[in-house]
Amino acid sequence: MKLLPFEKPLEILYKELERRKRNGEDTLHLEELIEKQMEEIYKKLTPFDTVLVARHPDRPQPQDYINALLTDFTEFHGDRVSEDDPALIAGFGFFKGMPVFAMGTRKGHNIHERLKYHSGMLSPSGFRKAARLVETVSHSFKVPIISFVDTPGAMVSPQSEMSGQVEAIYKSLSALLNANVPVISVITGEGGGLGAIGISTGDRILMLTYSYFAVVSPEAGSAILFKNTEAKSRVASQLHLTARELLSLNVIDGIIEEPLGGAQRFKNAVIKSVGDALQSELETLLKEPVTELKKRRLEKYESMGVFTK
Amino acid sequence: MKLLPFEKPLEILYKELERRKRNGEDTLHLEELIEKQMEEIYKKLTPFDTVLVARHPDRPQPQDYINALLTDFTEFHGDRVSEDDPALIAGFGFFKGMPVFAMGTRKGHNIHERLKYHSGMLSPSGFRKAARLVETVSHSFKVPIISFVDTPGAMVSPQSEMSGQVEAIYKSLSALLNANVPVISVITGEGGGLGAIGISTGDRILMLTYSYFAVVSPEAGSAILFKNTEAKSRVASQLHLTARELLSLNVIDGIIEEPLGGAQRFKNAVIKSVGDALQSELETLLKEPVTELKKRRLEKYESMGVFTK
Amino acid sequence: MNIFGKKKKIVLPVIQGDGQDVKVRCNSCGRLIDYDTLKENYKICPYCGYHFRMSATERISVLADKGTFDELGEPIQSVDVLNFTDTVPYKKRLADLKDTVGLPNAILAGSGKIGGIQCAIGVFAFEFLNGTLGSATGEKLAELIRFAGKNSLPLVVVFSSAGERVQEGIFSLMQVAKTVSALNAYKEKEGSLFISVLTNPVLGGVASIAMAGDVIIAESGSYVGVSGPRISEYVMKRSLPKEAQKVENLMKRGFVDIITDRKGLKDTIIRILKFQNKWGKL
Amino acid sequence: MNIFGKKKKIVLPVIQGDGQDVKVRCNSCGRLIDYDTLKENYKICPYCGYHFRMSATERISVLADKGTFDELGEPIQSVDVLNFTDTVPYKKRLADLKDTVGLPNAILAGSGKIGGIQCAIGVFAFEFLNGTLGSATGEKLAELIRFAGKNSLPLVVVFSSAGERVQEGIFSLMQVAKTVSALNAYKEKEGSLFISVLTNPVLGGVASIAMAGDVIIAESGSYVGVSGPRISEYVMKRSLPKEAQKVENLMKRGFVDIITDRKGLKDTIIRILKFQNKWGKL
Ligand SMILES: [Zn+2]
Ligand SMILES: [Zn+2]
Repeated sequence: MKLLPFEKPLEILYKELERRKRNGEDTLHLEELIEKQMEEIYKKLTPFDTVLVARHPDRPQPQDYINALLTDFTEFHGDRVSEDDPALIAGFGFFKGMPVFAMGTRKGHNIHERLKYHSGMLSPSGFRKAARLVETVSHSFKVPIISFVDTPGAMVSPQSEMSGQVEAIYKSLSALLNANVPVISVITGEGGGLGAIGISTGDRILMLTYSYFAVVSPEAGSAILFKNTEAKSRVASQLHLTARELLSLNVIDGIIEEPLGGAQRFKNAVIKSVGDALQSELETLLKEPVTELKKRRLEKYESMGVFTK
Repeated sequence: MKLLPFEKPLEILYKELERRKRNGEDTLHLEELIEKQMEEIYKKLTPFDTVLVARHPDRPQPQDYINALLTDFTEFHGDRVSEDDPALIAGFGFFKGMPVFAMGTRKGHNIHERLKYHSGMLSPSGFRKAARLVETVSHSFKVPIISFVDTPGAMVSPQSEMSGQVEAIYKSLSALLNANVPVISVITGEGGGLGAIGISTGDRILMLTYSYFAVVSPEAGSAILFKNTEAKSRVASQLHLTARELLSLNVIDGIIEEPLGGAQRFKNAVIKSVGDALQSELETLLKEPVTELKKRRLEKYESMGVFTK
Repeated sequence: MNIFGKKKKIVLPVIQGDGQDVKVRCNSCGRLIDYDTLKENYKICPYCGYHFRMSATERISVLADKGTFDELGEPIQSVDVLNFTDTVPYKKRLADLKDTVGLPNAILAGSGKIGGIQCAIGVFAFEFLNGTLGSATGEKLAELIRFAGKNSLPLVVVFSSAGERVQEGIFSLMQVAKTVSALNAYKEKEGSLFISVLTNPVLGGVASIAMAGDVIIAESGSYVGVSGPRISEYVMKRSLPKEAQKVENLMKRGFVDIITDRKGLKDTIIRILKFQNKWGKL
Repeated sequence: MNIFGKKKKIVLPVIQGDGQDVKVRCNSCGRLIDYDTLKENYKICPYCGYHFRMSATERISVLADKGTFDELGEPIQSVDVLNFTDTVPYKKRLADLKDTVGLPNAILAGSGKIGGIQCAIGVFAFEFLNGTLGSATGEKLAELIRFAGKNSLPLVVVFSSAGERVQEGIFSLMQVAKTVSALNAYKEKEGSLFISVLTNPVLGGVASIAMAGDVIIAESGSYVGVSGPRISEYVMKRSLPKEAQKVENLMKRGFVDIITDRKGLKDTIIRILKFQNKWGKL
């Protein structure tokens, strides 16, 4: 497992643990020590540290949640105009026996996958696929929508600009706001800017403990404000991008707790927690008539923001 | 003026007319003779001859009607996903003072224009532009739609197939059927197959005397049925593709008469006739509530066809 | 666009073996296949996976739950309205087809269950003039669509067609408008679900109708597009590379939701039907 | 994405001449232009056609019929909700702007006539933090959209913005959802008409909002896209060719209805408004 910079103190302990295991020595005490140390570290994470955890390549990614939580998952393809964006996985499956539509950014756990999926950055065809399917779900399938988000942001390239990236984001965002079904999104890792809001807008936004959701990445924010990326840590703190801060700002609706150490170390436990959270939210949302749900969804977004008269 | 094969008898007369004009000789009698001869020829046109007239490069084309009949015409561009197809001209203008939306195939009067506009064959982006604008007109502008059709058919190329030609035709056809405004189409020259129906479906289909409207061009029909194009004339007759035949089959709603000799010889007169016909149809259509209009439009199409139980 | 004269490809190349054995030769790998084996194998060549064409009744028998398919309404017969003659009078073609194919037009339409779920089901009959869209076929398809709407049923149509039927001229073309109009009305209803299944080939206006699917499933290796090779060659003055119409490529270009081989088709459709919540409700 | 520090490009490079003459140097051709001439010429360089940036009030004065523009509702002030400090505290930036620009946020919104037709009119103020989308700006835009819907008015918005406002963090991003939600409601109404005007530049979420236009008009030579050059360079690790965001190219790609220079803008908008039949009627 790749250790993050702030996890450095664990390196020597992990090595010792490996040595003892190799030699068949007792490891119980050492494991306890490691756990304690890890808890100490994770209790003191800065916002920028959290960003680094959110980006850890071994964290479960949307496709992992979809595969683990849904049965009979069937992927649907294409935007019906130009392309099938592999960076967006989208389709139907049964969640605890109930049909649902699920979509999520494919990020990739290794360099090969990351190249193939553009590290989870959607192209216009990805947002258009989302928009098309959300409309079909809303009109024809009438099942809840679950969106798993882990993206550094929307794709930026000459090709994506010329193919109408800003327009495609509008389409996807608009379709989600208009959906006549419950929409839950879970930010499992990175929630970067327009790329994230384009596919995460719904009745409930949940975040994992070590995910982030921000108008820009700390590096991009630093680039904008300071013309270099060195202030990224400071910007990360000022952006209020952690789940806890965003919950206290009433921007998100709930936090799915990760154990200290992060989802990259406790994959199955975290996937289970996400499943439990989704089930509980769905039960609540399904009690309400969809018209009421939609009305409150729109009210929520129309009331977002802080200003004075 | 390019003479069509069956106009050959006129050639010598035209030459003599030119000579006399050059020499300042009297031409009155000769002109009368030419007119008579032309009337004789045009009274006996076969369906395939009519196809040839419909294709005459000097006939007024949709862009000519739009420019002549509309004031303040303002072209709108683009399908909002990929391209602006120059083969479809589309926009708003005032027709006899009333705002209308007009679209039409650009065919081109010379080889340079024909290449640029694909001889009036729409690409998927053309049909998508039509669909998008028809929806915008129907929802936002609430003005009548006038569609001028002169196309040998929809574009067929590897590029157009891969860009979803059949899907785009569906979109355009569907949008016209759904339009909450009056829709009149005028087939001014060629009305070829899917390419024509994709943009001509509406409350009224009018045809010029020397236009045609067919499931396939006579040549393509011959290729399909006889594996060569030599039976084109025979197929043209069997297809019942002339305005008069189609009116008697109740497929179209009216004929705009061209003088014997064709629109290529009487441009201004024919353009005026088209304007008069449009005005009269519009006056009728605008008297009815749009819901009633649309209901009857759908009934008309849902009752098309001949079969027995 | 219908392509006659290609009968060899449509009708199975049957080779009579010794006694009652019937064997057919695979169009793709050339091996001899026992006909019963082939039929049990969804008419997929057991050696190379080539998908033989299926008749409409064969399609229904593998798609609808056993004994559940009921044909819809009265039979509607094609008519030679234009008095058309190509190499053979159209009237004679129709009369012959009545005897050989036993269908009144190029679609089999009715209600039936798929995986226990009641559906409106339509299947194009390629064996009837290459599945081309005559007035009777268009009317029957429109009737099916209206039936689906009236009874709040999912609509499943298996397409295979060479496109418009030239012998019915403009009336064939008008069937495209007719069915799209019926589809518009169907699609306006909350909870309507049109599952479009593309098999080899779907061309012309029928392909446009098929692309209206809320969900588009394609049988692997099928070709879908504006027109078949001969007509493309005429229009383009050069041949259209087949790749451009292959569903595997159309999926990359965003036009197909799911590709499956024939064996997986029914299960895929059942799953999609089960993904739907009860009609109009949540 | 807002790009500070580029003030030179935003504020006119004013050169004080002898006496009361004021001259400015053209950003493009470098020639000296009499300021009064420039103003009368829609701030277009009379020598090379370069479009100088206009302030929101200048925009209103050339867009709305004289004396018809009424600002909408109470002024809404931006707030430093995240206690943000970049090179300067955000609080101080806001206080300074109140003095220098005289606007409470980055949009001027109200009702007014254009060519005699009553409209809901919004104009982004690039001079206010590069027209970035803070909470107050988003709320004012949403208020305008709701006002247009309630009063059945066409909605005309002139966009110029560097995108989201980083100093308001997630609240800035949420304004995109807020305004799109308001636009969805507006667009549901029969006869609603949103005319979106793109001027140089429109970036980020504001560009997404702008692309919701039923009609999209662009001022020639403008740039529209996801992010400005600096941020693109950071994300892509290489520069984004400016051509990719040029409206002339975006029109070829199908995303812009009409391109006009600034002088033709008002006439174009008037024509479009007149092309509309009376709201909701035919
Ligand atoms: Zn084989
Ligand atoms: Zn200059």
